[in-house]
Amino acid sequence: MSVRLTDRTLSVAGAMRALEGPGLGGVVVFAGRVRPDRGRAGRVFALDYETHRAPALRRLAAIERDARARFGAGRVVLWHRVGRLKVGEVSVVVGAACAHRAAAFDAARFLIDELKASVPIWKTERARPVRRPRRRPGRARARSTG
Amino acid sequence: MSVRLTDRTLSVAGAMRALEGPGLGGVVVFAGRVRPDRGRAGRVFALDYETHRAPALRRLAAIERDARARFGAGRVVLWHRVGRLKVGEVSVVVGAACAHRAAAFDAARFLIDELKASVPIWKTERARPVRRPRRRPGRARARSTG
Amino acid sequence: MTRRRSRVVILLFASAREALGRRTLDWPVSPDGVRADALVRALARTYPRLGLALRASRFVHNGEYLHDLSTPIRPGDEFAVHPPYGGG
Amino acid sequence: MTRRRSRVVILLFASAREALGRRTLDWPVSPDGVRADALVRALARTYPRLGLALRASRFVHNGEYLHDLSTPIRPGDEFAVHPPYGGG
Repeated sequence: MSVRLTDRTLSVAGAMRALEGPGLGGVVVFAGRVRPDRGRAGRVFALDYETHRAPALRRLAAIERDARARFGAGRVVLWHRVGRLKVGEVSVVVGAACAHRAAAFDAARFLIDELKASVPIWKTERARPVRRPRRRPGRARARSTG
Repeated sequence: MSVRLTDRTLSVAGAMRALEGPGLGGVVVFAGRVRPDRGRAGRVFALDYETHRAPALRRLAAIERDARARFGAGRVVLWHRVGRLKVGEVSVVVGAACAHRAAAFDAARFLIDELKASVPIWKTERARPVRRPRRRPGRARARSTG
Repeated sequence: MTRRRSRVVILLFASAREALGRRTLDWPVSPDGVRADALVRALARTYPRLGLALRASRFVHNGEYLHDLSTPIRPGDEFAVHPPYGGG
Repeated sequence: MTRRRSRVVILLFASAREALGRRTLDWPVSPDGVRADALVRALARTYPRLGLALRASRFVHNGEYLHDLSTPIRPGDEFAVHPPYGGG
């Protein structure tokens, strides 16, 4: 399925299969992984993703339609995982298959930007306090995936 | 290996594994497939890829270094297949893993653009003559992958 | 179901859920309903910890984004509080 | 190996290979070598079908791109004809 919200592992290989189609010479896939950032509460070891499912699926389907119309994408994947994800796990896979590479890059970029801006999905950081080393203080980094 | 010229099937899943690394939250992969275009000699059913191996590998390694330096890519994949590829098969997989998605997109775009422009790889179309239908003449299309 | 017919189901996500420590609220309304802006004000009055999240949020009424805060919210409706999104 | 020591190995790719129907040529040169531009002119004279590909190509001398066509090409060297690239 091209639009998916699931608590199961996302497969990039599966996304590639979903992006096969006659005449689609350029395929671009973006995958986002959970990063071990340092937030206010310490070192992040997991992110809890939640969603408001029905509006989220409708919004994902609308983004897919837009990508097909604006970039001529013949196949689109918009998959997001929900639930608890450990550092290193894949939280999101989006992809577009087009005749040519420029359109595929633009479409994939559009998919992830729109997903992040407009789909009701939230993450909450799960962190462990970090003891600051005395000699080599770490730089604080609080950004999250992608 | 991050740079590869091979006559064996390219695995996008393998590329994803090669692009894992601590703190790399954004991964972008581009895959190019052989398209059934219509060339001067008819409908393309395969492409024969050839390379001048030693200079090609040196150039690929230089592109990888550039991508790491310019976009902060922590992992890079630059894989190209050679030999005869049938329509639908993957001819090239490039990818970049960065902390954030914008850099990963820019890096992946850079990788494929540089590869196409500057790496000694060539393709020759293998085509079958097409009988033109009397009522619905097809539009000629002669572009190739990506 | 009888109980829900005289109430609005409030759905809380992310910072709104964390502020209250729960995902849903059953909010009593009169049979004629209540304007969305009045509902939001009443929520903020009753749960001051929710104030910050409510000010930053969009609202979703029966699955549709709410653009007009004078819309009546009626018994049995679903009213969701959407803090800024953070997918990806 | 003795034979290669008095010759340059010419590598042909893509349109250059197709024009001649072969991948390599052994090209005799004097022990002092020959300038790259003279070699290219001699190739075009001997194989007129190669002319178009030679005009569109870059040349690679012992694995390095050739920027100066006055460079001497000596016996035992490799001289590759690179038509425009088409990877991807």
